[in-house]
Amino acid sequence: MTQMLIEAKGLARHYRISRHRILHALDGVDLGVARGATLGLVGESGSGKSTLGRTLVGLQKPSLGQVLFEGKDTAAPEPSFMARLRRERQIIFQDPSGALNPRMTIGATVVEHLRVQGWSRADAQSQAAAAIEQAGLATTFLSRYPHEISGGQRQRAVIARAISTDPAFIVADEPVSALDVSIRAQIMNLLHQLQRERGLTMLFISHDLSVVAHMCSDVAVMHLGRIVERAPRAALFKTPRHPYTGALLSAIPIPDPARERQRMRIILKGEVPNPANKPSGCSFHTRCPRATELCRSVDPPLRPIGTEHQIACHHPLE
Amino acid sequence: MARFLINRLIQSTVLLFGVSIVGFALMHLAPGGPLAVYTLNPTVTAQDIERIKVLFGLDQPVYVQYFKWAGGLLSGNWGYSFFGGQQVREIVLDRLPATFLLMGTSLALALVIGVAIGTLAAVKRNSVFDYATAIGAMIALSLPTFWFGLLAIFFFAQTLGWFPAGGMVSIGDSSLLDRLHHLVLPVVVLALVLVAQWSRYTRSSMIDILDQDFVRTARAKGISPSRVLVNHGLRAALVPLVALAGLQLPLLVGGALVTETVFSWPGMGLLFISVLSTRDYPVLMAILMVGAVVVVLGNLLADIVVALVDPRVKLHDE
Amino acid sequence: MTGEASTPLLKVENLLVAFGRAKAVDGISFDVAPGEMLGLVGESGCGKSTTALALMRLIRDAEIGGTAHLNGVELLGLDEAAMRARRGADIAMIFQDPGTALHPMIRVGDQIVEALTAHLNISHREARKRAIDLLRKVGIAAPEERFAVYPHEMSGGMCQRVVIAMAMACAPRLLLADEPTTALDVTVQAQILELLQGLVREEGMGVILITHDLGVVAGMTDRVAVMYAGAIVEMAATEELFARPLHPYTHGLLRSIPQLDSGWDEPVPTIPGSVQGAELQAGCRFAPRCAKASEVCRTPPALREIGENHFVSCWNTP
Amino acid sequence: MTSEAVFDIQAAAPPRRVSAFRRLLRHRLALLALIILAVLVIGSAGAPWLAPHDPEELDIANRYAPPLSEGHILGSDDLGRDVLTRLMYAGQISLSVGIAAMLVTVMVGFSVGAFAAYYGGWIGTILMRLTDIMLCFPSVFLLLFVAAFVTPSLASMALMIGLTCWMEIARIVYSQILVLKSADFIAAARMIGTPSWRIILRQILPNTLAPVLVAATLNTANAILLESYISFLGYGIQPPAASWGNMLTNAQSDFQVDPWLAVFPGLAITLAVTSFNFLGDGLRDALDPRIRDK
Repeated sequence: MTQMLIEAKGLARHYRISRHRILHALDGVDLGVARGATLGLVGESGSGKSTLGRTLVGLQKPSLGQVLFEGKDTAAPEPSFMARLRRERQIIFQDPSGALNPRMTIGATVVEHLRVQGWSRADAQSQAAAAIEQAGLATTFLSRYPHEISGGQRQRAVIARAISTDPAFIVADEPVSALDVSIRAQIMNLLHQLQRERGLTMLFISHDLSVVAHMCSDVAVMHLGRIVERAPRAALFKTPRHPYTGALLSAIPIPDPARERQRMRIILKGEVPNPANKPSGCSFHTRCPRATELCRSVDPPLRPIGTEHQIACHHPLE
Repeated sequence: MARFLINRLIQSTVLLFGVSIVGFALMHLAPGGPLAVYTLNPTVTAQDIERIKVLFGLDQPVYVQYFKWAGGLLSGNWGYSFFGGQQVREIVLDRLPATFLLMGTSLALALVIGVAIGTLAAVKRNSVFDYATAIGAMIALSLPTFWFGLLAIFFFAQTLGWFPAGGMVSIGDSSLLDRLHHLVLPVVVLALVLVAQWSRYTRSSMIDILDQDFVRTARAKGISPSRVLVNHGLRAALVPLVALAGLQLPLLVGGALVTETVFSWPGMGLLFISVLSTRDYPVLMAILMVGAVVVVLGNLLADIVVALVDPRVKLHDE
Repeated sequence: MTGEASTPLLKVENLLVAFGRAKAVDGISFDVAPGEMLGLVGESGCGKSTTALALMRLIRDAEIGGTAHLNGVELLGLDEAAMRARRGADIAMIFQDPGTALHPMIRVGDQIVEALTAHLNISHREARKRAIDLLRKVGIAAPEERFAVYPHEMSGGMCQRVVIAMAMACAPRLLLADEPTTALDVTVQAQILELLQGLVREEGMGVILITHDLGVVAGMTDRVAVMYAGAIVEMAATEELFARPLHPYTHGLLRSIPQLDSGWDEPVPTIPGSVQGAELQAGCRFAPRCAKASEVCRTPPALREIGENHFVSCWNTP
Repeated sequence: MTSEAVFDIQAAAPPRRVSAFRRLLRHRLALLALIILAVLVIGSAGAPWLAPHDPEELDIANRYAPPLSEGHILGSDDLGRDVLTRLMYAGQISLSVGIAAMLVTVMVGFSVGAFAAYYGGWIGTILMRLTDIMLCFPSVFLLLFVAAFVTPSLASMALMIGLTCWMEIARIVYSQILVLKSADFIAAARMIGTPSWRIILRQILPNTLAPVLVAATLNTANAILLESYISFLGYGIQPPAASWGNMLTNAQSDFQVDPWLAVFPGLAITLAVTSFNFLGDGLRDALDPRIRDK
């Protein structure tokens, strides 16, 4: 097993929303990302993918379990390890307008990001200019305010801030969902190029499987706070073994009329279950066409069924 | 629903408890303490002050005094006026109806006119009517109520003689007509400020509501504009408006006090002023507490009305 | 099902919508045959939603030009009362965000009854019965109970079904669907699209489906019109457009969509620049981003028919 | 000839950045308000040089002179003192009490709101509950209650008014900071270990100044009204010092003889308060980032 850059061990996160109702945002997640790899994380709203991303990068504390960075627990790091963690782990948010201080210019935002982590003023300014250019923005943008530039340009500024400290691990939390199709492609290419050039380890979170397919060599599917399937891209898209992954793939409309029209569709019945009252046993059984009594009572653990292919299902697809 | 009510009642009692503590602290913090009027009066000797202290139980530890005072407040024994020794409860409570009559009529009048103006201004946004009412409301808000009252008396009462210059009844004539005749000027003066506030509140919340998606959906259904405005617009605007009514109560009570002094309207406000110069503590404190209780009950009522009108509020019930 | 009926259900000619100097919709023309679903596709800000709102005459303070004949009746010329009689009866609309499209304080059933009684003079009891049938028709289980439920007690998918039921209440001839599934999870989107397709076929309605998702267009529509900065740049039968995109923008748009199962790890072809400031641009608005731009593009290109029923507005097409 | 060269329109053009101040001036009513306030401030601050007469100069011979009479543009009062001069000197007091009270409300309100919102926990709840309690007391009652026991002076008036009107700003600051705290850019700053003081100073403060500034302006208007009322009742500024409020007190008794004496002080108060209110509205639009560069 190659050395994992970042690992989640039995990670859980609960919120008490009323006297006897607890929301299980994360419900026991085991996940590792090897150095230099990109892992896609897909799932519908309420699956906990954002919570997992924010916990891995240290933005949120888990209720249970550990986050390991280079094998070391990040819960109570001593100062030098803490400083490295802050520099090495960065995040790109979904909504670019909420991720930038409206009263600071783009340049000031990146310089502030560096100054706080010990860069001198001069180094910070040159590093900021370099990062902005790396993100595909002209240096004239350093003096612009967020409301003066487009959504795509704002997202580039957020990326510039994230890569300015030359991090090893980046969580991209739905980085392109708020953008239009033509701009989305530009940002995806930028992230892809940065990932390859700098050997970044990246967790790419999205509800759009085709975007994830393009960016990530490895993909994990989440449902109600749990990872239900994980596999290399080719295996997951060609031969999905978990019924939920199968349903997700068949639900995505393909921009090709001929193929789209005669596809055999799996249309799930019922609504996306509410994470506040999780169904018993396998959380997908309420909508799963293959659900049996076993599924309703026993919660299937995540187990390997092939070299790098894991699923959590009693009756996997053939 | 019951749980919501109990919950809200507990909150109100805690609030009242807090109000009584602040009130009690105020009484004792005021320079010279509660016996200021005696200590400042040269003819009163030191022993007399000691005797009065014991008489009023001021020598006991603070918390004992507080509980005695608060207990008295609840049980109706509000102590005796320093001047004339009359039961404070009688003095204050027999002035209450006059204040409520003034406040009630002004509020009712202002609600109807203010909401109508505000709704019209929102519907006819940026029209001449909208600008005129906005500027008019702003000026009305800025008018010192007592000055406006003075001018009203001078103009309508003394010069034109249409209305009595003050008081609630003419001697020997207890007919309703006479009572109304006295009510006109004070209500107009107090209501002017309230109409201004209500038209501004209604306009801004109506503008927010009319831009909402569900109003557009209603119009897309082909419903008549008046039905859209009333059944959809006003109904949704009710919630913020009722909440604002609760917040506006302290201003209403304050405004009534000012109007009463100008029109010598025999309500709590006039009593407060006439007693203020003599520093008659028990009466002053009683009026302050009654004023605060009216506000707390007003807010409670507002919350209950909101809970009745807005189905989403009952959500916290389970 | 692309019945090339002689008289089109809807005929739009030179529709113009201008907010001051900026022309959100700059003179577009298209037809919709009875029972046909026309896709209106484009990125945000291209004017596709504005077009629908203009046809429903739901846009305030904007200058509207051109004509729109629905079954021979010119919608844009009707006075407000006559238009209101048609809104919901002949032409209906469903919106993007189900969470805000329904009135939060009115039961869902009553909101459907309102759509019925607005046009049909039937008794309340009869309207209530029809509303329950409509709820059943849009796939809501136990419609009698769900009739009395409030929108916040329903999931996004269920709310959208209610919005669809409301729009179908008076069996309109033309349905405008503005991004009906954009706000929904992909599995719920599949359910709603399947429902829409069934209803449209059953009722034989004409539909304008507005979306930015080319996969949805490929799966649902008979014909597609691609919009850019307020103008239709290309219009053709769906298979024809996806097979032989002629306009550089359509071509670029189709190529810049990440494929689910191909083109992994390769950079996604992009369209350089952004749409900002395009509507103030003389001549062809796509010119600043177009690789084939030349001097001739300074004069605005007209929509010309090249090939059977395939329209393009570009000077440099083959 | 690549397309960029022929039609390059966006990247190069620097944005047309309209400063908040110039946007404020475009708000006609706010402009009018600024002019009126300038006149009032110059009139009262510059009273020693600009005033036609000495404020204490008696002219018993032609007292109760009507406005526009010779020597007394706005007339003279019961002791023959020039009304315009007294108005200018009174302006010094009324305006300074108003502004000083506003400063007190901003300081107290801001610290309560900011501390409660940023540090939260039980301290935060207590502070906000205290705010709710204080809001229950009608501020006029409370103010009068305190004023009756304090020897009135400029400073004590400003302090009293300030200490009974800070709650509104506390609530505005509290809700604004709560919203900011959940914003992603604050999370990003916290994640890289930015110390709290730096987050407050560089990230939170700049984003709360606008709503506070608007509330402060509206608060000044309210403070002037309160001062004039307290002085009118005799618990505020004591004669011989003059404030617009206590000028009305004597004017009330001389109503029959010379009603004009009551008109001008009230008009001055209304002008000042309306101007501050219009200025507050103008500032709200000018500082609102959503409609910045229209």
